[in-house]
Amino acid sequence: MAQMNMVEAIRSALDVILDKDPNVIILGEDVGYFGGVFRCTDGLQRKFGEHRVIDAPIAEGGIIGAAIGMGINGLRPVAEIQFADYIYPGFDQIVSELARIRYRSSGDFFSPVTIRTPCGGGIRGGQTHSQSPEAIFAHVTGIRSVMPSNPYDAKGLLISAIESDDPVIFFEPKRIYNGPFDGDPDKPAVSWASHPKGEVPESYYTVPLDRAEVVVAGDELTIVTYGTLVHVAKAAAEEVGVRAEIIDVRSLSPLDVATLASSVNKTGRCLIAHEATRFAGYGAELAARIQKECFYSLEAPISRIAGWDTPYPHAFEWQYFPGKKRVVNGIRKIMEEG
Amino acid sequence: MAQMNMVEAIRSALDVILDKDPNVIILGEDVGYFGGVFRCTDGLQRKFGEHRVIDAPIAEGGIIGAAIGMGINGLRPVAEIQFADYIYPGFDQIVSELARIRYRSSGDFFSPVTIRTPCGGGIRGGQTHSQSPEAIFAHVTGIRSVMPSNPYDAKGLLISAIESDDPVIFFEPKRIYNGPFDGDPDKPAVSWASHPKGEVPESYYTVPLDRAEVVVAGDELTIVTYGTLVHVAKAAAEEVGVRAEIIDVRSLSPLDVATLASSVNKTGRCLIAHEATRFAGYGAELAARIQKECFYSLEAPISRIAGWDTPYPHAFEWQYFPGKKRVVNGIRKIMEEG
Amino acid sequence: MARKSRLHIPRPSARPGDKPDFSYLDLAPAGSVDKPAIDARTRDIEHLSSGLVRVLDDKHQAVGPWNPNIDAGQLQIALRWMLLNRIFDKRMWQIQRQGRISFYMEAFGEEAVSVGQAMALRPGDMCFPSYRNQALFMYRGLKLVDMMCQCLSNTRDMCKGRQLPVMYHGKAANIFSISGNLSTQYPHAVGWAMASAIKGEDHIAASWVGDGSTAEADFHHALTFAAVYQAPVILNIVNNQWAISTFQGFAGGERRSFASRGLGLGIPGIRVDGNDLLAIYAATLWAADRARRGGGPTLIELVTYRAGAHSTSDEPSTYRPKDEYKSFPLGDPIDRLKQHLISIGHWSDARHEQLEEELKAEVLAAWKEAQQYGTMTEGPFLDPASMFDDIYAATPPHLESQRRYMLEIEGS
Amino acid sequence: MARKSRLHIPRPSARPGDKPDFSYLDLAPAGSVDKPAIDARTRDIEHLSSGLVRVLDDKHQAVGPWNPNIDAGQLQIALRWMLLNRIFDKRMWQIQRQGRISFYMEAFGEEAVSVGQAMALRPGDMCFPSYRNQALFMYRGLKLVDMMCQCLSNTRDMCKGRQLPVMYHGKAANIFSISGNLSTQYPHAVGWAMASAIKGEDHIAASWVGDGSTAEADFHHALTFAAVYQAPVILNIVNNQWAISTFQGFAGGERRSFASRGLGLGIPGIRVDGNDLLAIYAATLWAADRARRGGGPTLIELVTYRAGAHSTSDEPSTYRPKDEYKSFPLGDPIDRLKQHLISIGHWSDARHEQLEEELKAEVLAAWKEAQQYGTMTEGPFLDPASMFDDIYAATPPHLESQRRYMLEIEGS
Ligand SMILES: Cc1ncc(C[n+]2csc(CCOP(=O)(O)OP(=O)(O)O)c2C)c(N)n1
Ligand SMILES: Cc1ncc(C[n+]2csc(CCOP(=O)(O)OP(=O)(O)O)c2C)c(N)n1
Ligand SMILES: [Mg+2]
Ligand SMILES: [Mg+2]
Repeated sequence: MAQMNMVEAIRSALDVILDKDPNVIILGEDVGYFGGVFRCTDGLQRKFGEHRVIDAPIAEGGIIGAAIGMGINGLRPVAEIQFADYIYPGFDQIVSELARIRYRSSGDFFSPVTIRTPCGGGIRGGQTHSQSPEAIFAHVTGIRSVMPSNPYDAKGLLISAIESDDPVIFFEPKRIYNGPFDGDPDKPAVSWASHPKGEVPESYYTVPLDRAEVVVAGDELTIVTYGTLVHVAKAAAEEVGVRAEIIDVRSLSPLDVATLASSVNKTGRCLIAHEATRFAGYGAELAARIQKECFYSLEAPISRIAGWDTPYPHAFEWQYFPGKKRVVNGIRKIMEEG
Repeated sequence: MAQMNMVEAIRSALDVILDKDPNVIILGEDVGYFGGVFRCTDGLQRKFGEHRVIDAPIAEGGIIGAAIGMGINGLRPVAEIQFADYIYPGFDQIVSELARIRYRSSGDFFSPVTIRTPCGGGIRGGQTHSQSPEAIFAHVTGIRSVMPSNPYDAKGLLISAIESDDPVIFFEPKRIYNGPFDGDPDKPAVSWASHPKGEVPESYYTVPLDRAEVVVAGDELTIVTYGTLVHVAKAAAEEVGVRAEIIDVRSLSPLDVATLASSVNKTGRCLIAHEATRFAGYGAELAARIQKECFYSLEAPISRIAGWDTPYPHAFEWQYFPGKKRVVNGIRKIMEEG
Repeated sequence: MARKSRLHIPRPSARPGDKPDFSYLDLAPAGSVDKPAIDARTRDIEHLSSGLVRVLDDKHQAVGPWNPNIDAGQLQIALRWMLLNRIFDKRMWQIQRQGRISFYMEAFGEEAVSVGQAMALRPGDMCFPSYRNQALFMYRGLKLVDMMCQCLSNTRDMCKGRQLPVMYHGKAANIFSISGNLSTQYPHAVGWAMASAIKGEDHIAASWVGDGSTAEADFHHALTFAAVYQAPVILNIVNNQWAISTFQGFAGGERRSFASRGLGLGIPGIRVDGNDLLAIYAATLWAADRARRGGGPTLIELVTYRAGAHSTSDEPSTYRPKDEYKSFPLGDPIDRLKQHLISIGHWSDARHEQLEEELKAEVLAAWKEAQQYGTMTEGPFLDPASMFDDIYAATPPHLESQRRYMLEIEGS
Repeated sequence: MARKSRLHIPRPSARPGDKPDFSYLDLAPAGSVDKPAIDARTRDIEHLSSGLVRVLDDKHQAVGPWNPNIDAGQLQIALRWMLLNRIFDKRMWQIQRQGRISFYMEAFGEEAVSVGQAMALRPGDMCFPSYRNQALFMYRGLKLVDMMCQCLSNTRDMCKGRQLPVMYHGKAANIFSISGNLSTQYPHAVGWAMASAIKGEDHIAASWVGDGSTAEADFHHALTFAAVYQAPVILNIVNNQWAISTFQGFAGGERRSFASRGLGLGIPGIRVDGNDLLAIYAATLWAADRARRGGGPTLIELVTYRAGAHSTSDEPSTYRPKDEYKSFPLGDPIDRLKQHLISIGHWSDARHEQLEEELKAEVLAAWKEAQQYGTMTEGPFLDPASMFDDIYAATPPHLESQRRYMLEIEGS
């Protein structure tokens, strides 16, 4: 086992799979010689050659379109979109093609593309380097959406994603690339070395694509969350001193409803937390589904803590980010209700 | 007052506004000489000239991008996207530009583009001419999303949309262009002449962009719906014989929460119905919000009736479409619960 | 507005009621364009994009450097496929008019494109077609009955009822699934070709879009990626002058040929008489050789005319002169090949008529068989439960439960 | 894989440690390109896209038909703006390194582009810039202090703290708001120009993208719409050889010039020495006249070099030779104009130094003032409640209630 941060874990996953399967290739802006603006592909072109780790023109639609064609020809492309904010030029190829090829050809054709993309704010990126657009992908049937919250899961889920014959959008919460983050920007940075999931095997392993994980067991409240907010939720629950069960959804679509429902049926209270904007966000599906499954166990309305329904402002990053204060407040309110 | 179907009402809205405001122009594929594949712009180029009703290259991204530029230069462009299924190539311009210009320039610039696009199935269009992608637009802050369910609203809402300084995505449920449709494809077609909202003033009027409408008053159950499903819900409620309050959301974003909440607080039961796929669909936001607002009044879990989480199959249109049977079933179940 | 608009609005040369006018088309006599070596530098062959490669002259003789010298037997086969395409289309159109399929699109007037290009490609080459390439499927071995079953969405539909009619695919035939979304197949072809090159194989890819579709983003993506990586791909633009109701000027065709769209990226373009089977075959073979030997992509513009309606939902007489196609200076592709074969003594009107009868019978027989697998109104029907398959490699729980619920409801 | 990949992968001429090699750049002596009439037919001026319009020769003399014969006073002013741009950039870069702004992007080596083009446009013409056009804003009257306040996201920030540093806009200056998303401004410029034509006005639009950004879909959309409607627009490609870590070959620049990208649509292209202020001015004026008189769009490629890092987040020595820019054959734009002015007797090293000192003082004064309106750590601060404004024309109830809740939480 080694200590890895999320960037290293992702790089290790790519390294392992490039080595294992000669059909895996990487395609993206600055991913080759340079190794990616977040260094996730650093060294891979040197190791596997410029025909397997390929620098691409700046055209997200073209990257995804070409990757689809490669997939149809037997390769297993991993496309990097430099920021999730820049995935929209490829939206048509994802929705109209990638997600539909297997269906419309009755399984005769498919293209197992994985799209990796860093998402989320907290790095002073302003409104065009901070978005979390997972909800709009979760609504698209035929693709999987995944977002890990730690190095161990990142590597295992990414290998599963690449090996899956389904297309996967793999969101990487960039705020926690280098360390878990509890939502307080004034605290000194914490490294993954201090976190059990910073222990990552160097070799091949997988984490299943359709299982949420109970990261903290509890019985007074269920907090359903994913990505950076997993860490914020933990800190907030500790601060309040509530015995919260914290669930990391991990695979946003398809969703592991059973794990969520059994927890909420046990605790009777449910708080949902994510960084994306709230209105018609992914938390809406979680709330809608959980109230349906757990109606008779619920002692209080399900609450959502989310980014405000505004763009992500450069100056007000920490007022925008649903940090510990907001989650603490949400927990207190929900514990008082009912 | 005149009898109009929805196509005529939309055309009348465009006619009135082209006449009233010289800055309004129409841009889209086949909208000019030909008058649009659904005839919504028929005759308008003849009347207003080819410099105001403009045929466009087949590039949805270009149409929206150019419309934005026109809007910045003081025009009030109405862009037509031939089918909502083909709006995705323009998604980046909508999300990254249209929705953000006012915000990022602190109000110094804005572009009041209205994007009209026919959505929904039921016309044997198969998986690429039947989609209802409203949820992904509702999630995007900075734009309004609207979907009328009848000719009167269509005209009044469209004029409001065009006059609004906010960008608006205006979804037109094409199954009800020619008549209300209760979800039973075997029944003879019904025309708008038989419907009170088929009465449409020929001159200028508006319907506000932020008000849901109670289309049927009731006290046993609230059905929250929009578009084609408004008519299906009415028929289903009649068939079951339940005193349902039926609410046509109309303006999906921003949402008129008060109208919904006060109804559900009164009835204690809520069924949500839409044609789009369910998972992370617009109904999720409705359910999440209503359970929060009305938790203590709810006697049964909120249910969603929606399109299956599949593409819209050509052969199984009527098994896919959430028709009367499914809504009836949903009503019966929800009335038995609690 | 106070002042007069100065915006340029493209106008077609003729509208309903006007006399057709094709004077805007740059023509050139057969044999007038040279045929460069396949390793010629792009800069030296730019003129191919503004000329017009033609082999069949006005007297139906095959002339000039692009004459592929195919033997008559092969030409008869080509004629047969083109004729089959046309007869198939006419029948399916009729069937749609009778309400027995929901929709149809024909290749009327453009049959030489798919047939000529199919002949020039190898079976291992991968095709990414548009919706007017039905003859590609026929040539590559799809059975008529299977194509009809697709249009019927019946129990033998290769698409299991999921796609509109004509949205075929052929896994064994190496033809990709047709999309309802214009141009999306273009970057797929480039990506496929890139993969072929990465694997060190010598298969190439080919794709087709219409003139109107060149305005879409994916056209640009495909050209850019093809140029950057010198992908072994043939990118075809079928310029049939119309995109539903808008003429090719609305796709930017008023000033330069579509074949020249890639020049700025260093992609050679060839403008070809799209109703001349011999020219199409020769140009495609040239581009295929070039790609196979590492010479990179070629853009081919096929100048033709959409003689029919855009689709069964369209009525072209509302936006263009009714019989405009009869004035099209490049004639009819079937007629031209027929006259050529007659002129070289390998065909006759009688044999043509006989072939027509044979093909009609073949199509009719296929139609009879197809109906046995179900029609829109008569069984056997596809199982609606299959609607939930093939969305993911394995059907996830939420779709299984929706399937169960659907069956329950439908059964009730 | 068994066989060897045959895919072409573009390779820059030099990597770290290698000797810089610009032999790939097609150069041409100053004065060697003719200057056609503005109403010349596109077909007759295609050669402008592969030549290189240069006015300043190796001896710093202004020569040839494109010599705009600007008087020395104006050139001194141009030099002043370029120098201001560079000094401003250096200062802001330093300030970012000190952690006092979050991010910065400089125009180092490309200053002639914005200044030369700004000079050739009229105030009523609308600009749609990229993030390296800061001198456009300066030239059109934005105050340095306001630009700095934007970078500081402080109480006087024109963007109210919403945008990354350098994402300026200028309503009164007729400069559109910069987007983080590459190329999206290109179709806006075309649409704006179309509207100008529709209104019968003679204002034109101009937009800028980098070499790398030409691969994006919006580049294609813009060119297509500009060509179809003959929009009065100047579309500029600033080819500074690099797009973050990838050289211009990854945007398809290995075979043809970027200026030739529009030829296939009939859009004339001019390839211009991007470090030659006089050539830039002359070419832009030519294109502007052409557009204003109804001649339609022009594509201008400005051949220059990104002498600095991509942004403060970048370290170019990891992917290209460290001092590559010193070998760039077109030199440094400021130095070249300076030498020209000296050679014609209207400038001196002493005056240059003096100007530098003046501008440094001006920038420093602006920085001192800017900080008074707040920094990242010191107040006064913008009111976070303003975060909910300007999303819609009027703030809707759900945002008002989120605003209230935010204030409550932040106050707690
Ligand atoms: C993305 C997208 N936009 C619009 C349409 C609607 N549409 C279908 S065919 C067509 C015209 C295409 O014209 P062209 O490319 O010239 O092909 P042709 O029909 O002439 O073969 C249009 C606009 C579509 N299918 N997909
Ligand atoms: C749509 C989009 N994709 C990717 C990026 C990330 N990005 C920012 S600048 C840049 C390079 C642009 O290069 P070029 O167009 O040559 O402009 P230059 O920086 O050289 O001026 C990239 C890839 C982005 N901002 N937007
Ligand atoms: Mg066409
Ligand atoms: Mg660049």
